[in-house]
Amino acid sequence: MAPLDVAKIRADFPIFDRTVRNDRRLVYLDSGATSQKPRQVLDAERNFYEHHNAAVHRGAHQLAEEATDAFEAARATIARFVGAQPDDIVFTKNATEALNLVSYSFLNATIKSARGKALPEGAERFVLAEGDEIVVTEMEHHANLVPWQELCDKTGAVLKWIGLTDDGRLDLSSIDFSERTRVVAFTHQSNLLGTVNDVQAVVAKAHAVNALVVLDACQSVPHMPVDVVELGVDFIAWSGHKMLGPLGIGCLWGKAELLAAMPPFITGGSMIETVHMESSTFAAPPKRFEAGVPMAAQAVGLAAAIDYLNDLGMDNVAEHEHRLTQLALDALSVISGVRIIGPTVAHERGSAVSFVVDGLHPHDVGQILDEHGVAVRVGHHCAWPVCRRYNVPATTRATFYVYNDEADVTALVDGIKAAQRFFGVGE
Amino acid sequence: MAPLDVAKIRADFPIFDRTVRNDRRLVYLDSGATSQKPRQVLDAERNFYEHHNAAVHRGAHQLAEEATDAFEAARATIARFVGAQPDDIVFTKNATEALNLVSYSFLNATIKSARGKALPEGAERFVLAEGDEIVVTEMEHHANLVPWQELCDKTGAVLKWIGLTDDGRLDLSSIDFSERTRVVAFTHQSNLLGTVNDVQAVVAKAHAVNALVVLDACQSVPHMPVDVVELGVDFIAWSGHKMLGPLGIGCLWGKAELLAAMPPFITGGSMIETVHMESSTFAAPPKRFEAGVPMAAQAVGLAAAIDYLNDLGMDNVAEHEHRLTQLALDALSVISGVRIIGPTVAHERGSAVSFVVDGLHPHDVGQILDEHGVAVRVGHHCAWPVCRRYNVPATTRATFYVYNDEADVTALVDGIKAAQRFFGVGE
Amino acid sequence: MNLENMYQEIILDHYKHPHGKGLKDDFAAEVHHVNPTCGDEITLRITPNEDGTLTVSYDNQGCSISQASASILFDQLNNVTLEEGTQAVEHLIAMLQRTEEPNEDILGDGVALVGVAQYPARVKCALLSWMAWKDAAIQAIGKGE
Amino acid sequence: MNLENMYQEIILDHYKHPHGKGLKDDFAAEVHHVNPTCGDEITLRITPNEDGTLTVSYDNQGCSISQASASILFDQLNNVTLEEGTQAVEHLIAMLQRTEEPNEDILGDGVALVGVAQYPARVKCALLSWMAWKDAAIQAIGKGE
Ligand SMILES: Cc1ncc(COP(=O)(O)O)c(C=O)c1O
Ligand SMILES: Cc1ncc(COP(=O)(O)O)c(C=O)c1O
Repeated sequence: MAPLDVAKIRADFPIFDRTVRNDRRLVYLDSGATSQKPRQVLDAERNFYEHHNAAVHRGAHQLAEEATDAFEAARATIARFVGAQPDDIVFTKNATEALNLVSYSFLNATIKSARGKALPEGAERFVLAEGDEIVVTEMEHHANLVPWQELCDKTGAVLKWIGLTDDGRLDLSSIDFSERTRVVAFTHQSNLLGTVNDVQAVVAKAHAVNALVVLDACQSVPHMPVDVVELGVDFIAWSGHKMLGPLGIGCLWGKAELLAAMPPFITGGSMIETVHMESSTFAAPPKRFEAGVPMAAQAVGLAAAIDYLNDLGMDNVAEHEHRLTQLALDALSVISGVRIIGPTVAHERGSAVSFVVDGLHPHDVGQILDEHGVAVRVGHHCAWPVCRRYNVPATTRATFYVYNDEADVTALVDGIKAAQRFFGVGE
Repeated sequence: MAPLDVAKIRADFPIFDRTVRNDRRLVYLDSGATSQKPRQVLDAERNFYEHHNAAVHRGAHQLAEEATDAFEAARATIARFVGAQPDDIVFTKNATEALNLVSYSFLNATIKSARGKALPEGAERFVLAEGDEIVVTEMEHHANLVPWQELCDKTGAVLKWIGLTDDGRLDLSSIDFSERTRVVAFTHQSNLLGTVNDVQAVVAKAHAVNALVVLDACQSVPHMPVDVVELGVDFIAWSGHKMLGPLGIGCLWGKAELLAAMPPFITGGSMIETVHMESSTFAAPPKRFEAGVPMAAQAVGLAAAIDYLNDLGMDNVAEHEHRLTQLALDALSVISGVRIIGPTVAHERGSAVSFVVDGLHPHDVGQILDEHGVAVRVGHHCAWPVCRRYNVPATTRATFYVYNDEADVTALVDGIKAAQRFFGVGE
Repeated sequence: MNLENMYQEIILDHYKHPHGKGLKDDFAAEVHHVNPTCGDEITLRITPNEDGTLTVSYDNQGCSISQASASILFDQLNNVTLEEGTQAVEHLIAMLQRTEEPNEDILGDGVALVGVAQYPARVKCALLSWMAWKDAAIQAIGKGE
Repeated sequence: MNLENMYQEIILDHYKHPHGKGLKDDFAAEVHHVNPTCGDEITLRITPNEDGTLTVSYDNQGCSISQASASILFDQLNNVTLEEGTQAVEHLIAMLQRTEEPNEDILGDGVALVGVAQYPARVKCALLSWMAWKDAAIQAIGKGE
C-alpha cells in the first residue's frame, strides 16, 4: 500500500484552481453524485476530437479507422479494469440506462415470447410469468428500483425486497428466495448509507434458486478493486462520471451467454445484421445493444480515467477513502446533535457518510456548508425508501474521493458546527 | 445571403491541421455520419468541466447550481434553434434513442393499458390495438425503421411503407392512410439519397386521419432552418454530433400535450415525483424522460455549436451546401461510368450525394479516395432497403458541410477518376 | 455573509414559530405537493367561503425556507379571493426570478424571501406552498361551480 | 502508394477472374454470411466426401478483397479436411492481426492478402468467406455424425 499524494492529485484537477462563494477554497464532498475530472481525461477526450473524430464502425477512411481503434481499445481497457472480456462490455449513456437495458430484456423477451416471435437462443431465461418474483433491497438507488417496479407492472411479476437492519445493513435473515425468484438486483455499495454489501453471500442464495443477479456497481467500481469473476454476479452496471470519467457514458457488463440470449433494447443503426422492410436480424453483443453513433470520445475519456486510477492503484484508493471515512465517522460522532444514518463503523463501508443534525433541515445544513465552500449533497439522494426506513425526511451526505484529505474532513466538521451556531441549535 | 468564408471556418476546426495517409490534405466528406467540431464547442465543454462540473438538478451547492443553470440555458438555446419551448426538448444520447423513446411510449402505454395500470392523462393516443397501422417510408435510416418493426412485433400493429419513385423521391401517390393509421414516421432528408421530403404534404394527410407524425430530422436540423411549428409535425428527433456538437447527445422535441401523455421510457433517478417500495409517480416532461445523471457537458457543447451555426446563419449554411451539391452533381454526371443514386438535380435535395461506379465496388472506390485524402462513407449507410430498392449492393457517399468548398468537390472527382484508372475501368 | 440575506431574522422567526400550521378537517380541496429533489412535502386544504374568499390550512415538513414561506403564505393568503391570491403567487414568482421588485403590500413578510433569489436551488423551497395553494384554490373553485 | 500492398496484382487477378464461383446443388450444409457495415454477402455450401475432405462451393457479391479472398479460399480449401481448413483459417486471422508471418504452404495466394492488415476496416472483407467456410464445415461435419 502507498498513501495517495493528495496535493499532487489535486494539481491534476483544474476545478480546484477556482474558489466558491466568498472566495473560499472548494471542498468537494459530492463525488458520490459525480466526480471531478483530471486534465488527463479532458485531454484524452479533446485529443480524440481534434485528431481522430469520425463515426466509429461505419467508414473505410483513415479517421474512421482511427476512431474505431480508439473506441475499441477503450472498451478493452475498461473491460480489463473489472476483469472482463471486451465483448461483454456494453456502452450506455449512464448506469441508469444500463440497468434499464437489463430490465427491458425481460420485458421484451416476455412480450415477444407471448406473441410467438423470434428470440435469441436461451432467451427463456428472460421470459417472465405472472407471479414470478423480482427481489431488490430497501437500500436501492431509484435507478435499481423503479425499472424493476415498471417491469413488474408490465408483466405481472411481483416485486419483493430485502429489508435493512437498524444499523444500516442488509437484513440477510429476511431473504426468502424461491423457485419463483427470477432476478435479484441489489447495490454493491449504498450511495446513501455507505454500506458495502456481502455480494457473494447474496449471489450464493440467488444462484441456488437459479435467479439472475444484477449488481449496481455505481458506488463500488470507482472506489475499490472490482472483479466480475470473483463477485460471481451475472450483470454489473456503473457510470463513467463517478470515476473521474466524462459525463454521458455508462457501462453494462454481462456474462457472455446471457448477453447473447437477450433481445435488443434500443434498436436502429449498427446493431443489425440484415434489414429488410419486413423484418430485421441483429448483431451479436455488444453491438446488439449499441444502436446509433456511440459516445466514442467519452469512451476514450473513460479509459483515460481508468489509466489514472490504475496509476494510483485501486487498493490505495480504497485504503485512502477508508481512512478518511474513519476520520469523518469519528469526528461527526462527537458533535452533539449529529446522527449518522448508516453504519457508524468504517468496516464493510464506503465513503458515503450521511447524517442529520437535530433541529436543522438538511437543506439548511447544506446551505451553510456551501457558504463555507463545502459542497455536499442534501435530500433523499435518489434513495427515498432509505430515508423512510430511518424516519428522516432527507439527509446531508458527504462523500470522499482521491482528491480529498484530512483538511476536507475538518472543513466539514467546522461547517456543521457553524450551521448549528447560525441556527442556534446544538450545544 | 452571405457566402460562407470557408477558410476562416476551417481555421476553427483543429482536425484540419492534420493530414491523412501519405501526408494528404484532409478532404472530409463524411459529415453525414458525423461532423467535425470547432474549437468553440470543445472549449465550451472543457470550460464546463474545469469550472462548473457537478451533477445537475441534484445539489444545493454552488457548483451544482452553476451546472444546472448551464444545462438549462443550453436547453433553452437548443429549443430556440428549432422554434420550440425549452420544456418540450428532451435530451437523449443520440437520435436513435430519441426515436426509440417515442416507439417505446406506444409499447409501454399499450402494455400498461392492457393490464389496467395507471397512465398519464391522454395516454390513449399511445395505446395500439392489433391491426393498427404504422407507416414509414422505404428511404428510412434503420433508426427510424427497426424501432417501428419491433413495436409492431410486440403489439400486433402492422408496418406499412411509402414507396419511392425511380428518381429517388417519395411516391406520394402510394400513400393510403386510414383510420387505422396511428403513426407516420419519416425522414426530413434521406441520409443516402439526399432527398428532402415535403413534410407539410405528408403531415396534412396524416393529421387528416389523426395519426401522429414523427420526423427524423437528423439530416435537416444541421443543414437548414427548421421550425417545428411551421413543419406541423408532432415529434422531431435529431443528433448533436452531426451539427458540430459533441458525441453522446441527441434531442427529442414533442408537442407539450403529447409528451405529458407519454408514460416514462428509461426510469430511475431524477425522473420521479415520489418513490415508495411499492410504487412510484413520475415528474413532468422533460425530466420524466431524462433518468439518471444527464450529459450536461455535452448539452453545453451542443449549445455552443448552435451559437456557431447561428453566427453563420442557417440560410447561408443551406445556400452554401446547395451550391456545392449542384457542383458535385454536375461534375459527377459527366464522369462516364458514374451513376447517382438519388435525385440528380439539387432542387429539394440536400448535400448527401450517393453514387456507384460501374465495374467497381464502393469499398474499393472509398479505399482509393481515402488514399487521396478524401474521406467518404461506403456501404448501405444504415438504409439497406434503399440499396435494395435501387438494386445496388452499396453506394459511395459524399456529404458536404460548412467547412467544405469547391476544392473538395474537385478532390472527389479526381479521386473517382483515379479509382477508375487504378482498376482499369471507365474510359 | 450573503446568507444573511436569505436567512433574515424574519424568515427564521416564521420557521421557528410557524403561523397557522395544522390541517382543518373541513375542506373542499386538498393537495399534496413535494419537492422531489429534497423530499420537502406539504399538504394544503382550501375551503371556499360565502363571500368568495378561501380559507386555507396546511401541514408540512421541510427546510427553513419552505416552512417559513408556508407560514407567510398563511398570513397573506388565508381568506383572500382566488384573484388576490393568484396575483400574490405570481408576484412572488416574479420577485424570485428578479423580474419584479418586492412589493410589501402584496407579500407582507414575504418580501423577506427576496434573498432566496440568489440561490436558484432554494427557489423551489420558497414556492412549494404557494404553488400548492394555487393548485388547491383552482380545484376548490372548480368544484364549487 | 501503400495501397499497392493491398491491391497486389495477384489479388486483382482473383477478383477479376474468380475461381470456383457458383453454387453446387448438392450439399450437406449451407451458410449465408454478410458484412453488415457494407452489405457484402456470401452463400457457401459444403459437402463432406468419403475420405473426410470437404467440397466447397459458393456465390458472393462484394468488394475486390472479399471476392478475391473467396476465390483464394476455393483454391486452398476445396477438398481439404476440417482440421486442415481450420488451421488455414486460423493462420489467416493471425496473419491479418500481424501475430504470424505469412505462410505460403498454408495459404497459397492468400499470403498476398497480408497487405489488408494495414487497413483494419478491410480485414472483415478478407475474412468473410473464410469464416463462412468454418461455420459451414462444422455444421456439415456435425450433420454427418
Ligand atoms: C437520417 C438519419 N436518421 C437517424 C440517424 C441516427 O442518428 P444517431 O446515430 O446519431 O442516433 C442518422 C445518422 O446516423 C441519420 O442520418
Ligand atoms: C448506487 C447508484 N446507482 C445508480 C446511480 C445512477 O447512476 P447514473 O445517474 O449515472 O445513471 C447512482 C448515481 O446517481 C448511484 O449512486
